[in-house]
Order: sequence, then structure tokens, then C-alpha cells
Amino acid sequence: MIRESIAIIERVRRIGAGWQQVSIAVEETALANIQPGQSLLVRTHNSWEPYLRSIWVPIDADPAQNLIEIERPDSETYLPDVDIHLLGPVGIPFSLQKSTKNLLLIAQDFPPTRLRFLLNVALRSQRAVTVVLTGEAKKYPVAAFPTETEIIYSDDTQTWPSQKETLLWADQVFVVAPIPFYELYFSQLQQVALEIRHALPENYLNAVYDLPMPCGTGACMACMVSSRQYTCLDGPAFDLAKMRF
Amino acid sequence: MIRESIAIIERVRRIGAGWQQVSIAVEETALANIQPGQSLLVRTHNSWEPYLRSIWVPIDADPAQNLIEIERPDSETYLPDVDIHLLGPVGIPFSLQKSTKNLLLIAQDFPPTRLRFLLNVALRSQRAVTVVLTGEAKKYPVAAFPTETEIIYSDDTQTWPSQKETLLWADQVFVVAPIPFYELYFSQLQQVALEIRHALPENYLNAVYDLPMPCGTGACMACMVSSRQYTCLDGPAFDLAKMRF
Amino acid sequence: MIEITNNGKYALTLRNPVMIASGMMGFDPHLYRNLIKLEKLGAVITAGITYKPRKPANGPRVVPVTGGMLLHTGLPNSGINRVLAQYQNIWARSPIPVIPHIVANQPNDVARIAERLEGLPNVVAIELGLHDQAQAEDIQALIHAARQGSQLPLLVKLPLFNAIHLAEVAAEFGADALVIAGPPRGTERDPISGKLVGGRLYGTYLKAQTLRVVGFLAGYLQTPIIACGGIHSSTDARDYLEAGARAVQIDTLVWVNPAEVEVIARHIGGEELTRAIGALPDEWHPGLGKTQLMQRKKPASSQSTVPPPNLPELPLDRDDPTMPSPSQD
Amino acid sequence: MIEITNNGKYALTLRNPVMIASGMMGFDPHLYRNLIKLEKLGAVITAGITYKPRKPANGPRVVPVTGGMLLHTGLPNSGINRVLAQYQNIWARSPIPVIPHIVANQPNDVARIAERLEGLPNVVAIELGLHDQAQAEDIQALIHAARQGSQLPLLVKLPLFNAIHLAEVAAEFGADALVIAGPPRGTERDPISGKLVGGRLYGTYLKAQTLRVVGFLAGYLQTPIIACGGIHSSTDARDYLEAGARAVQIDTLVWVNPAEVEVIARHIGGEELTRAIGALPDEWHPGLGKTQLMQRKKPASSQSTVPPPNLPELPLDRDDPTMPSPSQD
Ligand SMILES: Cc1cc2nc3c(=O)[nH]c(=O)nc-3n(C[C@H](O)[C@H](O)[C@H](O)COP(=O)(O)OP(=O)(O)OC[C@H]3O[C@@H](n4cnc5c(N)ncnc54)[C@H](O)[C@@H]3O)c2cc1C
Ligand SMILES: Cc1cc2nc3c(=O)[nH]c(=O)nc-3n(C[C@H](O)[C@H](O)[C@H](O)COP(=O)(O)OP(=O)(O)OC[C@H]3O[C@@H](n4cnc5c(N)ncnc54)[C@H](O)[C@@H]3O)c2cc1C
Ligand SMILES: Cc1cc2nc3c(=O)[nH]c(=O)nc-3n(C[C@H](O)[C@H](O)[C@H](O)COP(=O)(O)O)c2cc1C
Ligand SMILES: Cc1cc2nc3c(=O)[nH]c(=O)nc-3n(C[C@H](O)[C@H](O)[C@H](O)COP(=O)(O)O)c2cc1C
Ligand code: FES
Ligand code: FES
Repeated sequence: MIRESIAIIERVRRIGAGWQQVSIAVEETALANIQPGQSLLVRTHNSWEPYLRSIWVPIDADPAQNLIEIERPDSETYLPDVDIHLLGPVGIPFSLQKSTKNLLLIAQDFPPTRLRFLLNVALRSQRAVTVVLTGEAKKYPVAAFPTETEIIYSDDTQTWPSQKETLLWADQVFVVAPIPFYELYFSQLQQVALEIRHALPENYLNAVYDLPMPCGTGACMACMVSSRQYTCLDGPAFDLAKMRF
Repeated sequence: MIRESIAIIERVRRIGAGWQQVSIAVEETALANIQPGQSLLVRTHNSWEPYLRSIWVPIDADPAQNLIEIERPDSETYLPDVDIHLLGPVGIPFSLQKSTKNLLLIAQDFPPTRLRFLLNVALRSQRAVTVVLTGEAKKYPVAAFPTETEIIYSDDTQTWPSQKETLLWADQVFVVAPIPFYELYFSQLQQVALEIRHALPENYLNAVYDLPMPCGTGACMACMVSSRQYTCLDGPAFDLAKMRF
Repeated sequence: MIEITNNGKYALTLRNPVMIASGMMGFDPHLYRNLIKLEKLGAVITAGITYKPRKPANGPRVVPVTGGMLLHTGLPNSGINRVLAQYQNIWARSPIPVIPHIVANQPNDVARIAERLEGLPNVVAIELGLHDQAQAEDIQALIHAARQGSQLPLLVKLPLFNAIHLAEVAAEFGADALVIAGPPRGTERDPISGKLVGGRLYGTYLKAQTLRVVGFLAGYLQTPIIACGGIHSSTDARDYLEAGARAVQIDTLVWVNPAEVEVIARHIGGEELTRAIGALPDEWHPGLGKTQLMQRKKPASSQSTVPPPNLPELPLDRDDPTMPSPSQD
Repeated sequence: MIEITNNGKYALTLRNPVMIASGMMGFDPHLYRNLIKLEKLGAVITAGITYKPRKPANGPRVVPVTGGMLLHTGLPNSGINRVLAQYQNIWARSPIPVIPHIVANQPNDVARIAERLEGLPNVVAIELGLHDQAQAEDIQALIHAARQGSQLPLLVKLPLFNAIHLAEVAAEFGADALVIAGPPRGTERDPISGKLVGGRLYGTYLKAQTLRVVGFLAGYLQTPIIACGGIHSSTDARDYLEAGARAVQIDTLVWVNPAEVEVIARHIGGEELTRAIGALPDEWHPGLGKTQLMQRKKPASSQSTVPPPNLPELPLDRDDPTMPSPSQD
């Protein structure tokens, strides 16, 4: 249930390659129970510019401490002890199936930030996780990943070595892609997956949309991915078994 | 001659009571030769909001080091090593007469920032300086003043103990006052001065205007103090001998 | 209770002169129930309703602009029949009155929609949204159609850019109140696709433009004016009332800063009296969280904003700057 | 050389399609000589000239608004005779052509001013600034008056809010180019005096509103359009050209960020070709100081903005969002 609240920046840490991690302390344990897939709409200063909130994507959370870990570009300046205004959680959690033993996370030409929380949760519940990084995603500082993570780099932005094998190995796949090209990337992946499996199982191939979300409540309709589906209410992950491009 | 240039913040120091001092390193020695009375129009970040530059008032300058010392409210955040964009110098220097031995600086219900550079210059050239602080000005952290400064506090916002004596003692007077009331304060002081002297000598009683200055070049006409005089071109000090209210 | 329209056959009174404008609440006033206490407000206007269903604009787009945004949605809705089937009961249970917004295109459609709205529980008025190209003749036909279909008080929302041209006409043809104004259109480059996008402009700068028009119209119109555009603070809302508006509508602020909407309703509704300038800081903030409350208790390092006790009176202005005789400066 | 007007009796060509709009340079193009290299631009428009002298508005006022400001000056000038006595020689020596701006109030005055401007060295055209309430009849009389007085090419500047209503009329009556548009009026509360202040609105948000009108008019008018309003970057200027404008005017940017004016003139004048989206960062900045140049030489910690080499083509849009069929979303 989306709420408004105030959090305090507790710690700021640069992790390199243009990224920093910001720990925020939230008021409500309910909010600290935020799940992989959900995000926050944030206003960091008391001004009308920028008018639209930024989307903050948690990469981990600690409900015991009421802490949420956020990843932001290090070009932005954050100082400990500063208030920030949150609206959230926005979106529904990724559906990581109980039966999933092998999880494939694909950051296709786009930073893997939106997959990191899921990566942590999956490893903590003893799944095997492989992360694919292509194009822009290869710049990401992988030292920040838990050591158990298997990482595949590719020279290409659209495919990667042993693409079909990894897709066969995985019980579930989550993929992110850059905004102007996401439909292209998602449909290509859908094609490849359909070539190696007769039909796509439900919840198998999940496209994670990273669209602008001005309101987060289904009011402004700026985040629609189809004529009935909203990133903010029904996403950010959509099952590629059901999408048409 | 007004120019555009870039400076770097060298040091930030809190002096208490809501104020901080920011040292900036400028590119041009010409700019570091800025004089008491002149100010800078500053844009601190690469954004169109706020649209108008802030007015930065130097409280000291060191041309040998290309450094200028600025005083700002400590509610603003400045970090060393950050670029700032300057337009300036704006305005003409205060005319501190060679013959002036006794200088009276009056901060009437308004922070004395605009007088501090003059205070330093006058003390360095061996004049006696008395500073009057009334109303709001009494909150100013006077520990920041050089120790030779004589300070008079008042309980009132409009007058101060031995007002006439100090005005008689002084060879030159500079006064600042808060925006909505400056005409009132300036005209009252003009009255008092006229009571104790037959006519006001030229350059004796100087009103220092602190009006918004959007352009700094006489183009926008937002800073006019009379139908022909601009704060940015002809000020910020105007001789109260010639002003009519 | 506040009289939003003049007394007469079609009179509308509300508990509070602050309403939610057409748009942000969609058709469900409960959409923001965790963000805003609706019962603090006067009424909520629904999103635009058409006779037939309308799909959202293909690839709906938002383009940020300084202090605002350009938004293009397409006025999607499932048509009057399905809207009523889905929301009529929700409206009935809403803690504040509901005012459906009719997209005023075809007089026929308007009459048919108005008819369906007549007599619904908790529906206290109709808002008619005029399109940008509407001319005097169109307005007459559209208002006439709405009147034919229903006995509800009729608010007519005019587009900003021709509000001054059309206000008198709309008042003459029977609008019970004028909503000034629908936001202006603009074109901006979408940073994502690199393309030029057309849409309406929302944001803080709407206020100055709209306030001008509201003040201008309030100077000579008898019909009450409900001001709408760029309200982001109690001061903004007060400025409109001071310029002659009877009530205000707020839209984008609902999601840009929801807590502020309640603050405005409280101030403007008369529960709190503060001056626009030199007021003491208001300690009552519905969005004030525990962490911030804790911080409030720390000794403040910043200076007090309380004015010094012996502050002289503001000097009187020798000529009123809001009334410049020359018209082009 | 760029043809600013259509070929014919009153043709205007300039070296660069970027001009300084009426206002910021006052009457002296040298006012900003340390901030902008004028010779990079196409022309400079003077501040408004009236027949008789005009004083500045009493207590000129500026009210900051998000991303802009409201400004009220009063169109002060010392009248055509004294303006010419004082500035005629300065105009003659200006490195770029000068276009005097006539405040179009009385046809008589306009004719007399235009006469005085005829044949002055380096004066290449006249700009006629229409007032907000000008109607079709007024425009005819004013344009006629200007034509009577002089053979110079005639630019007519229309106020934003009725530009669409009046553009065709102005073109028909003989404007050689239309300047779209004079900024809209607004009312805001002055934070200093606490009073409501009326004035014109300037700032970044002007662009989206003006671009819409420019695109709309360029779609059917034969008369060339010079776009003016909210240009703060080369992208803004390019957007206007792409929407159909022949040239652009820039005003407040001159003091908000003077260095950028030169950058825009350089890009739009064709000295530099960069794409609006995905362009390589432009290293040529006239305002780039020594300190920043030093910093540039440090290894950059931020990510490169160069697009990855094997970037696929942008997918084509299935329907063009700038052309929404419904008119009210
Ligand atoms: C046919 C017509 C169409 C117009 N269309 C538009 C339009 O679409 N958009 C637009 O912006 N303007 C529009 N205007 C208004 C125009 O731009 C001028 O603002 C208006 O005519 C008044 O200008 P003025 O300088 O003569 O009067 P002013 O003296 O500046 O003001 C006139 C009136 O505006 C109101 N007003 C003044 N100051 C304030 C204030 N501080 N707060 C609230 N109200 C105040 C008062 O009612 C005042 O009497 C239109 C005018 C006409 C005649
Ligand atoms: C009499 C009249 C007066 C008007 N006065 C005003 C006014 O004062 N202010 C105002 O904002 N609007 C004004 N409009 C315009 C109106 O608000 C609509 O924007 C306009 O009628 C087009 O709307 P539309 O949705 O029908 O067309 P759209 O399809 O949205 O656009 C119509 C035209 O606008 C231009 N256009 C569209 N997209 C772009 C783009 N991306 N870049 C550049 N140009 C583009 C094209 O020429 C296009 O054909 C007026 C319209 C009329 C008929
Ligand atoms: C998402 C959204 C949808 C809107 N839909 C409508 C509408 O259907 N009809 C209408 O007249 N105005 C509509 N509006 C405009 C608002 O009612 C209001 O006029 C505008 O937002 C200006 O007010 P504000 O500055 O308080 O947001 C919409 C606004 C938004 C943000
Ligand atoms: C100080 C100032 C004075 C102006 N004077 C005039 C004027 O006399 N006549 C006129 O038509 N426009 C005048 N303008 C408006 C500008 O010419 C221009 O239309 C407006 O600033 C919008 O362009 P911009 O966004 O590039 O600033 C003035 C603007 C400013 C800032
Ligand atoms: S973000 Fe507004 S509808 Fe999804
Ligand atoms: S600041 Fe613009 S004229 Fe002085």
C-alpha cells in the first residue's frame, strides 16, 4: 500500500564506476519490508525542481534495522543526516518461485541495479544465480556482487556466449534493458526463448520495465506498457509469455 | 568591467549564528582585485532553477592568492572543489575618502555582511572604526570582526545609544537596512544627520542598497533606486545628501 | 458551508472551498486514501468521461520541464456506462461529494452523459470541460445540452489561452461557476526518444499565468470563479481567493506533494489562520513523520523567523504595481 | 547568408539566424561586450522605442518563479528623438545589424518613428511590437503606418496568448516575418513587499508553450516565423527550426547564462553540427575558464556519454505522438 513518509540518509559509500550506495533509515518497518522489484518515488530537497520524483531502486533491505540500501549514480550528492521524502512502495514484488533453483539475471546494455536485490535474496535462499552483463552493463563494478555470483560478460549488446544453454539451465529469468530499445531487446529474447522451448512457461521469462513513473498510483498513465497495464501498479516485471510486440 | 568566469570553492568555514564563510579561488587577478561595495552574481549549479543568480558579497579578498572571501547563510550547502559561475564585479566601490579617520558602519536591523570588507580595508589603513548593530544585526557573530573594532549594540531597531555623538564623531558613515523598510530607515537617518549638521557633506552619509539584481548590467531595470539610478551600475552606495524620500 | 455558486435554482455548497481537480484521482476517490485524508477537502472531480470508451494515447508520454512537466495521456476512460457500473457505488460511499467531469465534444453525448448522472447519490454537480477550439456557438450548444440532461449545478472549465475570450459567453449561457483554467498546451522534446511531443503543461509556473486571468475576470464577472492551475502552497491558494476566486481546485500537487494538499485545505478552510507574509511557522503538517518530529526536538541551529517586536509598518506604495497603466512592459 | 524574410521588395538576410531579442541589450549593443561576442550573432533588436519618452514603472519589480521570473519594467525609453541622438552612432558602429523595436500603440506615432529610422546606417529592419489587446483592425492600421514611414523589412511581434488568432491577419496586412511571441503576462506575489505584482513571465517554461504555437502556425503560414521564447540551449533553438521557424531570438539567456548565447549561435549558424540526441559532448565553450580547462584534463570519474558502437536503430513510432487526434488530453 503506497504511503508517504520521511527517511534519513544514514551512510553514503562509493562503489566505483560511477555508482554510490546510500543507506536510508525509514520510519515504518512495513516499508523496510520492501521486496525485490518494488521501488520508491523520492524527493530529496524542498524545491519544486525537479518536479517529478526520482525512482529509487533498493538493492537490499534490513527490516530489523529499518534500513534500505539504494544504488544511485555518484554524480548526485548525498549527505548523511539529511531528510528525504518517499512515496512507496511502488509496484509489486518479483515473483521468485519456490521451485526455482537456477536463476538467470540479464542486464542487457543497462545497469543491473534493478536485479541486485533479487540477486541477494536468491543467494540467501540458496539458489544458484548467474548474471549476464552486456554492453553498458559491463561497466558495472561487479566487486559489489556477492562472491557466489557467476558472471557472464558478452562482447555484443544483444546476445552472449552460450545464450541458449543459460536460458535452458535457468528455471526463471529476469531481464533489464535500456529505455529507447527495451521493446527490441525484450522481443529478441522472447524469440530466442521460444526457439528453445515449445511454449514459455508462466513466470519463466520476466521483462523488468524501467519507465518514468511520475505518480506511482495509476493516475497519470505515463508508465503504461500496454493499453491496460501500468508499470507502477502491475509491474515492474511483466511475463514475456504474455507480451506481444 | 563585468565579466563571466568560473571559480572554485577552496574552503568552507562556519562562523556561527547561521553564517558560513566560503573562500573562492578566481581565475583572474583583475577579479580578485574586487573592492568593498562590489559584488558578484553567482550561479552555483548547472540548472535553470533558481533562474536568477544569487548576489554574493565579498567580505575580503587576497589578490596575491586570487582568493575572495564570501559570507553566506549556513543553511546553504557548499563543498570544496566545486565550480561556481560568476558574473562580476557588479557595482562601483564604496568611496572611502583618504581624509576619513573615523568610520561609522551601521547595520540597522540587517546583517552587516555588506560592510565587512570595508571594515577590514579601513582597519588595515589605520582608521578608527565603530560598528553599530541594531535589531536583527545583533545576532551577527561579532567574534568574526577584527579585535580593533568598536561595537555598539542597541535595544531599538531605529536608534542606538549616543546616536548623535557617533554621527558627529564619524567622518564617513555607511548604513545597511532591511529591504521592506530601507527607505524608512535611510530617511530617518538622513533626518537625524540633518539635525546635527547644517547640510550633509558629500560622501558623508552613504546608504547601501541591497535590492534584487537580476542582470547586473542595467538591462532589466529591476534594481532602480530612483528614476535614473541603478543599484547595479551606480550603487550599491548612494549619497544620502542627494536622495529624496 | 461555502457557497460555490451564486444562490438560485442550481446552487452548490461545499464544506471546504478546496477540491481535487479532474485528473489525478481518476474515477476512484479512494486512489490516494493513504496519502490524503479526503474528508478534509470539499469535493473531488472525476477524470474526464466520454460517451463511448476511449483508449489511452499510444505510448503515453511525460517530458520533464523546469518546475513542471508536459503530459500526454489521451483522456482514456471506459465510457459513461462502464464508468458508472464500476464506480457509481464507490462515489456513493466517498467521504466527500463527487463531481463528474464531462468531456464536452458533441452536444448529443453531453446530454446523454448528463442524464445518466442525474440523481446519483453523492453526485452534487457536473463539470463540463471545454476543448481548446471551442467557439461561442459551441459553448452555447454544449451548456444547453448539459442543462437538458440534468438539474445539477454546472461548472464550466475553460482552457487557459482563451478563457478571457469565452468566460462572458459561458456565464451568459448559464454556467453556474467557471473553472479557470484548463492548462495550456505545449510541445517539448522527449529526452528518451528524442522526438517532439505535444501535450498539456503542468507545473508551478501555471499559477502566475492563471492568477492573472482569474484576477482579470473576477474584476467584472458576476459568475463565481473556481481557480485551478499551479497551486502548490496555501499562499498560492490564498492568492487566488484574494484575486476574487470563490474556491480552488488542485491536481498535480496531489502526487507531487500529497501532504501539502491537506495543509492547503486546512488553511483555506479556515481551520488555521496565518498571514501570507511574516507568519509564524505552522507546526501542523499531516506528512510530518516520526523521524522529522524527533529532529524538530533537537535545538535548531538556524535563525528564528519570528519578526522582531518593534518592526515598523510597511511603507505604503505610492502607486499600485498591479495596475500598470501602460500595457506592454 | 540566411534569408530571414521571403524574397521580394522588403528582403532581410543575415549572417546568422540567431538574434538578440528586444529587451536585454537596451539600446546599446555594446552593453554585453565582455560577455558575448556580438559578431557571432545575426542581429540585435533594440529595447522598445516610443514617440514620447517613457519613465520606468514606479518601483520596478522582479518576482522569482520556478525556473523563471516575473518582471515589470514599464518599457522606459527616452523617446525616438533622444534615443537616436544618443545611440544612432553606436548602432552604426555595431559589429552586427541593428533592428529597432517600435512599441506599436498609436499608428501616428509608429509612422513618425519609422520615418526617423529610414536610411540609418546598419539599421536593416524594423520590429513592430503589438500590444496584448491589439485586434485585427489595430494591426492593419499599425502595419500600414510602419510601411508609410519606411521601406525597411518589417518584423511583427505578436503576444503569445493571441498569436494564433492574429498571425494570419498580420501576415495578410504585410508583415515580412512574424516574431512568435511576446511573453505572456502573469501575476505573482512579491516575496519582499507581500503584494501581488503583475508583469510578463520569463523563463524556461516559455519554450514549450511557444514551440507549440510556432509549430502550429508554421504548418500553414507562408510568412516566415522568427521564434522567440525560452531558448536556453542549442536544442531549444533547433527544436524551433525543426518546427518550422526560419530564425530565433534570444533574450533573458543573455544574462542568465551569457556564454550559452554564443554556443547557440555557433551551433545554429552551422559552424558546428551536432545531433540533438546522442551527440558527442561539445568541447567548444566560450565561457570555459582556465580552472575548468584544468579540471577537464584530470581523468574523468564519470561515465562516458559516447553511445556504445553496436547500438540498434531507434524503433519507429507506430503513431506520431505530436499529432494526437483527440484535442483535450
Ligand atoms: C480580448 C482579450 C483577451 C485576452 N486574453 C488573454 C489571455 O488569453 N491571456 C492573458 O494572459 N491575458 C489576456 N488578456 C489580458 C491582457 O493580456 C492584459 O493583461 C489585460 O488586458 C490587462 O492589461 P492591462 O495592463 O491593461 O491591465 P492591468 O491594469 O495590468 O490589469 C487589468 C486587470 O487585471 C487584474 N489584475 C491586475 N493585477 C492583478 C493582480 N495582482 N492579481 C489579480 N488580478 C489582477 C485586475 O482585474 C485588473 O483590473 C486579454 C485581454 C483582452 C482584452
Ligand atoms: C482559433 C484558435 C486559437 C488558438 N489559440 C491558441 C493559443 O493561444 N495558445 C495555444 O497554446 N494554442 C492555441 N490554439 C491551439 C489549440 O490549443 C490546439 O493546440 C490546436 O488547435 C491543435 O490541437 P489539436 O490537438 O487539434 O492538433 P495537434 O494534432 O495536437 O497539433 C496541430 C498542429 O500543431 C503543430 N504541432 C503538433 N505537434 C507539434 C510539434 N511537436 N512541434 C511543433 N508543432 C507541432 C502542427 O502544425 C500540427 O499540425 C488555438 C487554436 C485555434 C483553432
Ligand atoms: C493526469 C491528469 C489528467 C487530467 N485530466 C483532465 C481531464 O480529463 N479534464 C480536464 O479538464 N483536466 C484534466 N487535467 C487537468 C487538471 O484538472 C488541472 O486543470 C491541471 O492539472 C492544473 O491544475 P494543477 O496545477 O493543480 O495540477 C488532468 C491533469 C492531470 C495531471
Ligand atoms: C528586460 C526585458 C525587456 C524587454 N523589453 C521588451 C520590449 O520592449 N518589447 C518586446 O516586444 N519584448 C520585450 N521583452 C521580451 C523579449 O523580447 C522576449 O520576447 C522574451 O524575453 C522571451 O524570450 P526569452 O525567453 O529568450 O527571454 C523584454 C524582455 C526583458 C527581459
Ligand atoms: S506512474 Fe502514473 S500511472 Fe503509473
Ligand atoms: S540588475 Fe538589472 S538593471 Fe540593475
